[in-house]
Amino acid sequence: MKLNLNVNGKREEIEILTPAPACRFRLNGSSERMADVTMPEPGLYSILLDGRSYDVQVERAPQHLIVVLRGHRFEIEVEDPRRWSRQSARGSGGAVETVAAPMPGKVVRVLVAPGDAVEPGQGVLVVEAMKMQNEMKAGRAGRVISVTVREGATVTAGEVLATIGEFSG
Amino acid sequence: MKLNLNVNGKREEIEILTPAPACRFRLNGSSERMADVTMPEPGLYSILLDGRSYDVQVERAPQHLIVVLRGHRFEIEVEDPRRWSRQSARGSGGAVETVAAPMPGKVVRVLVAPGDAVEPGQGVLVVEAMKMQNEMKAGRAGRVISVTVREGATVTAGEVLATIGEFSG
Amino acid sequence: MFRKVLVANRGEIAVRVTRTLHEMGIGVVAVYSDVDRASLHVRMADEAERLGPAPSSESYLRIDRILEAARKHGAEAIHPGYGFLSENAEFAEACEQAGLVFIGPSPDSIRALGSKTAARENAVRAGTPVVPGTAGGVNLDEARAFGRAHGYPVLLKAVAGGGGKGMRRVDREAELESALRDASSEAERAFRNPEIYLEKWIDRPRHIEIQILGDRHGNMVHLGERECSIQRRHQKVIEESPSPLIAEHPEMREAMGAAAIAAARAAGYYNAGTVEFLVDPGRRFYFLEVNTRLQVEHPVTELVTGLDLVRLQVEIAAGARLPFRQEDITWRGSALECRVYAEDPYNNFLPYPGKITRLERPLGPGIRLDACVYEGWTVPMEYDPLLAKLVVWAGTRDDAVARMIRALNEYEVGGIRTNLGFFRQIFEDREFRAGHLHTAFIDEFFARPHQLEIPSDLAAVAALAAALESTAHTFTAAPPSGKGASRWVIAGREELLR
Amino acid sequence: MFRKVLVANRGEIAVRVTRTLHEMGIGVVAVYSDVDRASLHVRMADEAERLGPAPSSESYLRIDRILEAARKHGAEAIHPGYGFLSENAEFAEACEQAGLVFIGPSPDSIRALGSKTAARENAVRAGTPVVPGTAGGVNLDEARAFGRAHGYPVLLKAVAGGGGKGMRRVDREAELESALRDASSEAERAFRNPEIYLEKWIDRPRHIEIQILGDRHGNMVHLGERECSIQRRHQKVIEESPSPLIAEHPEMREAMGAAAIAAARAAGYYNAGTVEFLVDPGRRFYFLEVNTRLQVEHPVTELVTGLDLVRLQVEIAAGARLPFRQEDITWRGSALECRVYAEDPYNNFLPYPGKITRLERPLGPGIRLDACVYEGWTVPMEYDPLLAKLVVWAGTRDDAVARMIRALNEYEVGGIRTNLGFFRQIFEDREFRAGHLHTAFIDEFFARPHQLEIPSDLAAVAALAAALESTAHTFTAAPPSGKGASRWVIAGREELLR
Repeated sequence: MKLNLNVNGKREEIEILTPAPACRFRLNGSSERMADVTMPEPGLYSILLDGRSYDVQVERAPQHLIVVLRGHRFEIEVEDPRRWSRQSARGSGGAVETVAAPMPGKVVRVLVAPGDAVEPGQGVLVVEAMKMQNEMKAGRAGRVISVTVREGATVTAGEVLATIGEFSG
Repeated sequence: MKLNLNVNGKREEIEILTPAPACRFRLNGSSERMADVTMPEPGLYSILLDGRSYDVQVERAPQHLIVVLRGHRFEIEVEDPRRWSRQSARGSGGAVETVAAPMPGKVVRVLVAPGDAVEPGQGVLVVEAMKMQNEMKAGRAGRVISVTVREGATVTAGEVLATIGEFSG
Repeated sequence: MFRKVLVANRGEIAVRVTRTLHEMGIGVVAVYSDVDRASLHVRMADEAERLGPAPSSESYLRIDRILEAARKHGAEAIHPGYGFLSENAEFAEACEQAGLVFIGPSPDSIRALGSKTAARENAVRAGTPVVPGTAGGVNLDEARAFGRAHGYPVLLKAVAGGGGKGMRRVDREAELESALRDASSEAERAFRNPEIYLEKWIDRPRHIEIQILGDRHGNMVHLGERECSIQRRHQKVIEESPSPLIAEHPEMREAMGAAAIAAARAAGYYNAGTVEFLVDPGRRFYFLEVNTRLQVEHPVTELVTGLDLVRLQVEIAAGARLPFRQEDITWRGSALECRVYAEDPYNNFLPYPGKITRLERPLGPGIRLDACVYEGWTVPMEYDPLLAKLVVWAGTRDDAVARMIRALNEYEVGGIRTNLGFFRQIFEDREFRAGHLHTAFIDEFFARPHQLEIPSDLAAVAALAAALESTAHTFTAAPPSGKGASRWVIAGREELLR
Repeated sequence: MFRKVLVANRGEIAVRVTRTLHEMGIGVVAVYSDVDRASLHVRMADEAERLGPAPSSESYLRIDRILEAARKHGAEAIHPGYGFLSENAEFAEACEQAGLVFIGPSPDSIRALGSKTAARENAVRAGTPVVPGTAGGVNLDEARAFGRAHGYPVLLKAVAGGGGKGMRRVDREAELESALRDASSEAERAFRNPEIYLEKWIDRPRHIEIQILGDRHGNMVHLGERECSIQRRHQKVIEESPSPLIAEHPEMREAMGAAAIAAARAAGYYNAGTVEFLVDPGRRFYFLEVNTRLQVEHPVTELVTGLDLVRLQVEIAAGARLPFRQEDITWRGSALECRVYAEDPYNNFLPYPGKITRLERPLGPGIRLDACVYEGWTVPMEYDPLLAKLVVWAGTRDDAVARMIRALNEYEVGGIRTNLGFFRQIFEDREFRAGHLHTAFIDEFFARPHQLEIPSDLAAVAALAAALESTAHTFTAAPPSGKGASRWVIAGREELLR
């Protein structure tokens, strides 16, 4: 079975030839390799490859897998037909700047309203978590298109809070 | 809902009046009590009762629940219609002595055969686990009725290995 | 000795205090807010009482509710931990009026030292050198005046402050107004006191503090120093004892210890306390402030001195005399502490609360873990994101650093982001290993180029694990197609994980 | 220093050795049998090699396979841990012939001391008092003769022995034959040497041992004593340092330390070793045997001396000189160790292997946990049932005992039986707290009446938890009625665990 992976932004192709425990696989069409794989706990893989021992932790995030081994963290997207749509749906909003929450928390202050003109670096809103306040600033000059949250709202990391567009004169 | 429990061999009746988190219940028909119950992890209960805090671990064994709190271990059977048959099925074998494995392990030696006469304290078979050998001895004089395992067999704790009956002359 | 003590705190410090109380055979009453009902300090306590909703102002800062809980449960004394009400003189006073022993210094000492400006005056009287600064809280004009008189940068600090809350560095007058406003509102929220004062900025100072301990009979000793120069956002993240600087200049320990005891005595201090100093590149030390409570980083002192500071706090509060004199205190080896936070160090250390889906803890020789987390626990977003303190001891600083790296490699927290990986980088850093520490260390660390190239075999293994995991499970990811999915899962598992 | 070391062992000791090697920056090669593929020592290692099937004779005792693994992985040295091949002179010799450093004493020292009878002769030559016994391995007639000459009880011991394997107390001649047969076959299985010798039985002795450490340049020190009198089935379960007896009679430490060094020097000993003594009620000590390897209970010595014995072993094996002299060794505080076994203490301590369904570990001040278990791991039935060593340190023995009880109360292992609850009883025991220890302590403990009455509120809470759990889940218990069941589960949950 062949899978296309996106490993920390780099595209890789992996082909699994035989299942665990004696797992034969091929990476990016290179020569075949054999790994001894066992799963001591769900989400935890003990992998022996070329005599080396790797304890690998795999965690599922909404868009990708987080793989941690030997203190290194990999974000890996496994490309999956049923995801293509979502893939394309994502991506930059072109000329529109989105102001997203950098962390899970609570919106304590909204400093702008739709239609306001903003300067680069001007405060848009303030998110607080664990007594730590963080002011989201506009990255560009423009006009506020939308503010999608109100004060007191609880937001998750990456959630879009406001959008800023070009001056339409 | 009413349940009959067998707590370390003692019969108790418990009636649950309202569900967690604010759990009202009555024990053995005594006056109603209120417990604040939350389940931090599966099989783990944090219970506040009369202002006291109890961290309770519940584990499922084939025949009963093992409940551990504050270092005390309770074996609790919850009586359940669908179990009655099994209940009655168990129990002592009357005049017949059963020799059961005291621990999970491996049968390394069988010292008697069906039909053999045995003295009290005579070795019947030897079970080994973790390099530790344990000789099962006959508790009474009699004749070996059956030996249900052979050398090399892996046995679980409590498994019947042999039975000894009265001399039938 | 007390039969029952209420711990007026949460998180790792409530757990740590509970442990010593249990070892002393003292019953423990925990208090909790709604989001802490299933938190470890409640689960470990003998008794527990709800304070109120999540916000501190409605729970852990509610003096009335805490005293009511103590009365209801028959507690004889209250341990305040750190933060929350631990340095609140009104609380200490209210405890004593309610007939409860406050495990800490007297309300008067807290007043004399708790306010940074009052503490400065006290230190000056005691003959301890201080950093130039304003006499007290200032308005914008006074701030401007100070800046013009002493030049920039200046440092804004909360009069009632601690832990970097309400602290701001200001590099030019233009930034003064907004910085003052933000610092003031942050101070208001954190300490319910908006007052801000100014200090001259000392460049690349070391933060070195002295642990003091006094009984109610006039005896006082110091337990040596802790160096806490590794800070982010004015908050300590790595602490150690001994200080690498003082290890090279042992005479400084006596000098700073004597200065610390003098400043504390001048305020009639007793119980455990910490006198903080800044040390400039010329090794001159300046009084900074006094923390009139147990310090987050107290374990490094416990590991090198072999003492249990919480036990001593409780015994002192119960009226005992110090069981030793200064000459009985000895220091062995080297201890390091990492403050493990739920935060993303590669995104400005922003907090990252959430549910802990997986937990692997470091164990073995020389490791101490003071934590409040367990698998399945959700880190509340309402409080400080400190998850655990990872502390190691070894015979030498080099061995302690090696041990800390080993421990960090064994430590995994899944489901949220933490600063564990960042700590690994710091301990590998040549400057850190050389003991060249100062409070701007982390900023300069990030300024240096760090290309961590990942061994290609790791990438290959990661890809393999991801492929196996996704093939075994992805089909469950799609919520709707439930039934069919589960069959796929089993198929996938059987195929790839026989 | 070595770049790569193979650890020829499994379980907690392989994990413990791996930790220090990692701290030293040395690559670790693990070896494993089929049932240990997912064991922690393999998961933690940098490299790993399969030895063979589960039985030790086909895996951890296979000298050829281990040397092959070392060659294949380019290891420069081998750490044998304890047990298995650690006291096998042929193995040490084979390592050196293969150009690998054996981290331990020379093959000649192992021969001179590994055999208990040779060790006795050596001790006699060194002027160390010994317990009366046979000159070497005996047959039944010789055994009978010794019994008649010295009277009963007598003690049977494996010539190649250790850890109580092949050891039997015999109270009368009638039992001699079967005891000799069982002991001999047990010794054969454990050490591949069936030889058994006899010793006079000393009543209610203390077991006190001296840790020694020597380099290859003729320097040797002792690191004080460990008392290991609390034993079941001739196997230590609780160890401590200092010994409560020697704490009262400090002069004994010097005397026993000198005797230990004399016996070891007489055998040209180097690296770490332990000289075991019996101490009779009159405080006379008798040489028992020498363990020519790291001891299970070495952590208590590490905690009071502040040394890392594994690091020192490796450095000595690499040719280093001892970094200290006898007068540099200091002892601080008190350390206790519990050997946590998968066994049922209330059923003759019979082993109880199985799958670990749940694990709560003790943490916080003064706790050290050397373990090889994790949640989801299945304890194999083929090996020693040691799961973990729980070690605590505190300033005094009383505080250490209180800390150990606290730690035991935090420790839960679900899915199997362990001796944790039994340890709680021992540490609560007045005799133990008074330090009245001897090797028959546990037998006499069980002889004393213990009615632990359970507080009624605990029973009520247990009943409530059981009711909630069963109502939430019982319906899943019945395997066949799958579909319908799950609906019931949800119903039950919703009803009782909203």
